[in-house]
Amino acid sequence: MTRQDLLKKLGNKKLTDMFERMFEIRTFEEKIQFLFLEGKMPGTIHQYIGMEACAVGVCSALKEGDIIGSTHRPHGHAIARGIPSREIMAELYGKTTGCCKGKGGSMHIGDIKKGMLPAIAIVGGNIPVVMGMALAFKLKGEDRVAVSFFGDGASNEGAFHEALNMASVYEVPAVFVCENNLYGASTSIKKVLKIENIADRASSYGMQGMIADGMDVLDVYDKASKVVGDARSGKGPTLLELKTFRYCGHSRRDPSNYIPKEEKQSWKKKDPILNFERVLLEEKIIDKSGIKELKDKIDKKIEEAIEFAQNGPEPKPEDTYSDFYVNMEVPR
Amino acid sequence: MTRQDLLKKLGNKKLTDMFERMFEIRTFEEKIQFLFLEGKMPGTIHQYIGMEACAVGVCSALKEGDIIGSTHRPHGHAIARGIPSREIMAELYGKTTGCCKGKGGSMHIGDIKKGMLPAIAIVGGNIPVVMGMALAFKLKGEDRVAVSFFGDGASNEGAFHEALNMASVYEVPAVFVCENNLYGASTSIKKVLKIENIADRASSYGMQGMIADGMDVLDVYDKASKVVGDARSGKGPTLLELKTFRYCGHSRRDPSNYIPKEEKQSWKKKDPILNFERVLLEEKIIDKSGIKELKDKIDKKIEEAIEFAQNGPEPKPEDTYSDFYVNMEVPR
Amino acid sequence: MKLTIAEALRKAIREEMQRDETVFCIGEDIGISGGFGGAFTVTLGLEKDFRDRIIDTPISENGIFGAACGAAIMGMRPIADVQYGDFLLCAMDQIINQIAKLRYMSGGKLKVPVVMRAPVGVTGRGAQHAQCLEPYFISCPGIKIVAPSTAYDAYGLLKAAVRDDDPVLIFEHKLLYGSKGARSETGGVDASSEIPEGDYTVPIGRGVVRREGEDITIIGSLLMMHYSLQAADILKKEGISCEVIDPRTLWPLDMDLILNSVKKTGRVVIVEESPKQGGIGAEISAQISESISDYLLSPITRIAAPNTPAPFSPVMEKFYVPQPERIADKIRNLLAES
Amino acid sequence: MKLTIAEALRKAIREEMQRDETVFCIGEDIGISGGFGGAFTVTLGLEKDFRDRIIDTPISENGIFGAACGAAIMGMRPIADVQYGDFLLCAMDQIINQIAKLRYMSGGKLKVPVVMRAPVGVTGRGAQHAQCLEPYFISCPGIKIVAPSTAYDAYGLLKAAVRDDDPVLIFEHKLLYGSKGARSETGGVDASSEIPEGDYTVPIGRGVVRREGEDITIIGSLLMMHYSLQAADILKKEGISCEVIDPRTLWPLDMDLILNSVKKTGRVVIVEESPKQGGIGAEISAQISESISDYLLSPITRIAAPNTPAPFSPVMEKFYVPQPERIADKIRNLLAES
Ligand SMILES: Cc1ncc(C[n+]2csc(CCOP(=O)(O)OP(=O)(O)O)c2C)c(N)n1
Ligand SMILES: Cc1ncc(C[n+]2csc(CCOP(=O)(O)OP(=O)(O)O)c2C)c(N)n1
Ligand SMILES: [Mg+2]
Ligand SMILES: [Mg+2]
Repeated sequence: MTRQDLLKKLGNKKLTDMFERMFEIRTFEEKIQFLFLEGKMPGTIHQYIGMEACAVGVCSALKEGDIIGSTHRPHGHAIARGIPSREIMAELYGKTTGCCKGKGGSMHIGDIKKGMLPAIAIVGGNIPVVMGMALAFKLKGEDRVAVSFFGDGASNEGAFHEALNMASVYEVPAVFVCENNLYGASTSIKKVLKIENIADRASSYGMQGMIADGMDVLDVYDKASKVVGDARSGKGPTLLELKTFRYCGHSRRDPSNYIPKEEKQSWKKKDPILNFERVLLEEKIIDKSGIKELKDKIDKKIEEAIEFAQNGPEPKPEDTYSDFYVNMEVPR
Repeated sequence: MTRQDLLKKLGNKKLTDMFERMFEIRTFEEKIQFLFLEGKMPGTIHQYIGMEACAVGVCSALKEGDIIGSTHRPHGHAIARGIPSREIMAELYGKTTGCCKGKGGSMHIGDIKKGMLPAIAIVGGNIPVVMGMALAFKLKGEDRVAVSFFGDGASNEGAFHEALNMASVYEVPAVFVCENNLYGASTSIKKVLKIENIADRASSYGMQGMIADGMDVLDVYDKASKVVGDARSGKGPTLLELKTFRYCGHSRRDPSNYIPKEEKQSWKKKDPILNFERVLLEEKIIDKSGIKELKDKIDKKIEEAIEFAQNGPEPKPEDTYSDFYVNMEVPR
Repeated sequence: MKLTIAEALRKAIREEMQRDETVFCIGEDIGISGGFGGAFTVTLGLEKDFRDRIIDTPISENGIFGAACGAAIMGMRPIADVQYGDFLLCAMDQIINQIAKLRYMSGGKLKVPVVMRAPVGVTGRGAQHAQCLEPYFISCPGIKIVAPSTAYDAYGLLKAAVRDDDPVLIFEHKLLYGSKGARSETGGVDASSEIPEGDYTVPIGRGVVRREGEDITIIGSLLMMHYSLQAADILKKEGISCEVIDPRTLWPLDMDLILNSVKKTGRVVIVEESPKQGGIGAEISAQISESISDYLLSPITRIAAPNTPAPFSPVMEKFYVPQPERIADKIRNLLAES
Repeated sequence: MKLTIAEALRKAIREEMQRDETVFCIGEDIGISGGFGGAFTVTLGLEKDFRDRIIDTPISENGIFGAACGAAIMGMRPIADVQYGDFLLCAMDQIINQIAKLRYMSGGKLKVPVVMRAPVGVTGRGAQHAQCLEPYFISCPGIKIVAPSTAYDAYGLLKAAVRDDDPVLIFEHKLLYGSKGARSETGGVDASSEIPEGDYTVPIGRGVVRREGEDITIIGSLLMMHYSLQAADILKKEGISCEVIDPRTLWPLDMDLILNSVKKTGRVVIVEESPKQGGIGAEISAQISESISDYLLSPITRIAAPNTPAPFSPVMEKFYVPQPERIADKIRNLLAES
């Protein structure tokens, strides 16, 4: 689809919503980075800064009943899928008001009722599960699509291989979204992969492969719409690779010294939010004051989320024993 | 290489040796099938009848220090690699004279000193191990090649994926031989694989892929020589697919009713032993009486192997405690 | 109707699939026409009635259990199986990191009603097709584990498992299936039962006293339950009265039943087919110690396989697996010593 | 020279690699310049001296342990690691079906001298980065398991493991590493030691008495060893004298040391960070029962985590992991009761 057609198809409301979501992710991540470094936040965090176009582009192509699976780096996916920031924030603080009641934490953000499996922090681990969700949709004849997000690194796990092959064999309504940010933790994909495009691995499974520019939310949306549509209409699953980059470290206080400065700089020039803002302004979909308003709104929203999280109730120690077996006490 | 060049390169001695090995495998398998069905043999067996050209073609391309890894279906590989039939037979009978002293059994045939890792009966399980062996050769700068045999079914295991990718990344001297006999147990590959050629999966790893006619020992030898040579000379690993077929059931008393009769018949027309015999006769590499002599020799050899196995000493019950930790007793 | 375990499981699966459209089977070689019905004939022929719900898979155990996990979360009731329990080790990530934990991680917002089936037992195939995997899984919170030793229990536990909202792992024993034809096993023990008309379940979490006795309690599951009964027979002739308990559910254990029996007899041996180290016997022993050590007249005793892999040769294998005579011997000694 | 565990391991690895050309490290992110040196800095900088023998891998745990297995059989001495112990579950097939069994299956014709390293501990990351995997592996014949709680032992056990001809699994504790900078851990406990000049090993299979005492024996590894000492400190003020044992090797257990201590004190508690079900405490308890139940003045007692996955929230996590106060409480009660 041409850029103009795409903009028309999406319409002003949806386009500004997408921008808002991307900005919300960025703001959320920047705030918690600060809180984390200040020592106010327990646990560890993996952040999504720089990759916002991926989650928002894909999730904007989904419908209500669809479901996504995510990874150790789930904040962006969760916000894009519509889990309220404050519930995510409260989860990071381990509060009962968190989306997993404090049982999950940063790496397990999700809410099945809102279309997101609790994130699975085992690299590659969500891929077979999402394939199984899509299998359920197919068996039940439901009009739903399942989407698995995972990284370049995950594509070297056996779980990736087994799940994609099965998905293809059963022709389930799934999309496998590989966010290729060029690094798995500190390891450049060049060290661990001898091919250029992970999407090419689709051919091993007789599956459709596709590549989108993960820094361009419109391109991501365009390709995702196509392949989600294919899944929905029974044309089978796709491996969709998004070429992207994370600006932040891999986790916690990682300064990512293993990434050359020039590489970082060159990617920052393609910043997905700045670029999308420029498009929106150029196309007069929103004006400067509209942008400012929107950003202020998000800033306030995240501040409120922090307050909500910090003031939220702590679980009781004995809550450790709840939310376990459905119909049985924890054996002591 | 043309057929004529190939025959010349191999020479009469090696060609008859190859035929002899193939015939030894066939005879061995037919005899134990009988013994097994008579109830004289413990355990379970997976047989290699019909696939003889694969093991012999590949192993004829190896040198002394090279090593092979095998599967639940290892008898053919073991004979082709040069483990004496009688030691294999004795192992099937669980005798101390077996190649694993009765500790292994049919599914774990091997002898590291003779260039064969004890077979690994976990489908796909030997592939990472063989990759590691090749890694050792590379680290040590040894002039050795490691070869993994596995089936079409194994190519759907995560272990296949992880091992082939690592092998390619490290450019280890390995060859991954996929014996595609069209079925994994009772399951046709058409049900579990949406691509025609498993060799095409090599492209996912930036690896060389190659296909040979697994019913034609000369073609197998030709391709295997090429890719073993590549491995040896530092050109990296290859995924070599052999198109083949097993005449027998998957295991034990399996009548393989899941395979259409016509399919069986059409493959039997390509019998690797009959065809190779015809070539040898046509090319006057051996005459009819030579063939007869050789077959009689093998018949006798296998009869002797059976005798050797049946009369061999049983382990003592307490031998259960030996061959375990290198430097420690079994804790009781 | 007298059925073997393989037949009882098949009947139970068939009925559950009829009763509930969300039940489906997923595994290797389970529904191929002209094939095996899984490694031990349990699903044989079911594909004729439920073509879409008997799902043959590639050889991809981690994929299979992941598929079951995801489908269960989305409202299906999968029955996933491996051909031999040993292959569960290929799927540990999905089983232990995902299936067992996802409900808890979600704060109770989802459930994962997966049924997992795995044949165990040391049966003439060498070290990689011989493991009794129970010890690995009783260390895993979040999974319920059952182990039927009779066809009656197999039917009832399978149904209970399918209807349970938590993940349930069923260990079945190769020598107890009573599989027939090309898939029959040498050394098999008759575990068939009269299966009553109509539907029933065997409750998860409840053991059963297989034989009442006074002098000592023997605890054993699966094949070891049968061998324990045989040992009890031997000892009966010598005037020793054994109570035999079949835990049936391995986790959570029915400790009330066990403790009451041991309180009564004052002595207990736990029989295991797996190596002694870190087995279920250890857990049962520790729980007995904690609760009723005052009642004990002799040390809690475990009879198990040696702490090695399973050897292939029949001679060594017979030594490896606790035999009825060995169980009887040990009990004789225990009673003589104290 | 006073070193943290991370530093002591690094020094030991460096020296072993210098001593023996067949030693190499294989794992994720272990030798990237500008990177982490593995998840907890253990291999930091080693790639500068041993470029070919610090092998960074794809994220492929089953592949990593398979590679280590094959290389070991061919005469190398691999040190393979996972970033968190939880990921061992992705490699169970290679570890349990292959590494642990291949020598036995071969009839003793080969050896598999693999060293495996895995960080454990419940440390603020939620259920999938929190498991203490020890319980899964003590059920596996063929592997030796060590668990250093001090830098002194870490150095000595690592060296012993590299030189051992059998597979050795080393569990290390995230809160004991003393990792620095970006990889430091909140809640860490000082486990650093004075490391003497020159080479030494700590023998595999030998535990150590960390503190002598009369009234009760406390057994604990890794972090639980430190918490046990803290509990002993608390109780000392109340006139209760605790003997604290650090098994150091989890399999095979140094039962002589344990039994002698329990014979002396007559009482024992075993402290575990993993859920109680099927843990090492069960095995130790069962062995004590079998051997010296006559000496016991009170029931063998396990203090462990609840039988659930690890919760994320710090409040629940603190409740989940046995704290020194909880250990002391339990001991107080035990002594009061009997
Ligand atoms: C099975 C497993 N192995 C290793 C890890 C540790 N780990 C966490 S994130 C990560 C890198 C993942 O890289 P990639 O898949 O590219 O995702 P990204 O972090 O780049 O988003 C690693 C190695 C893990 N969580 N799970
Ligand atoms: C991990 C694992 N899963 C399943 C099995 C059971 N099994 C043994 S052989 C086999 C089929 C293997 O097919 P393929 O790889 O094509 O080899 P073939 O038997 O055709 O030689 C299966 C499913 C196994 N041994 N290991
Ligand atoms: Mg990445
Ligand atoms: Mg095959």
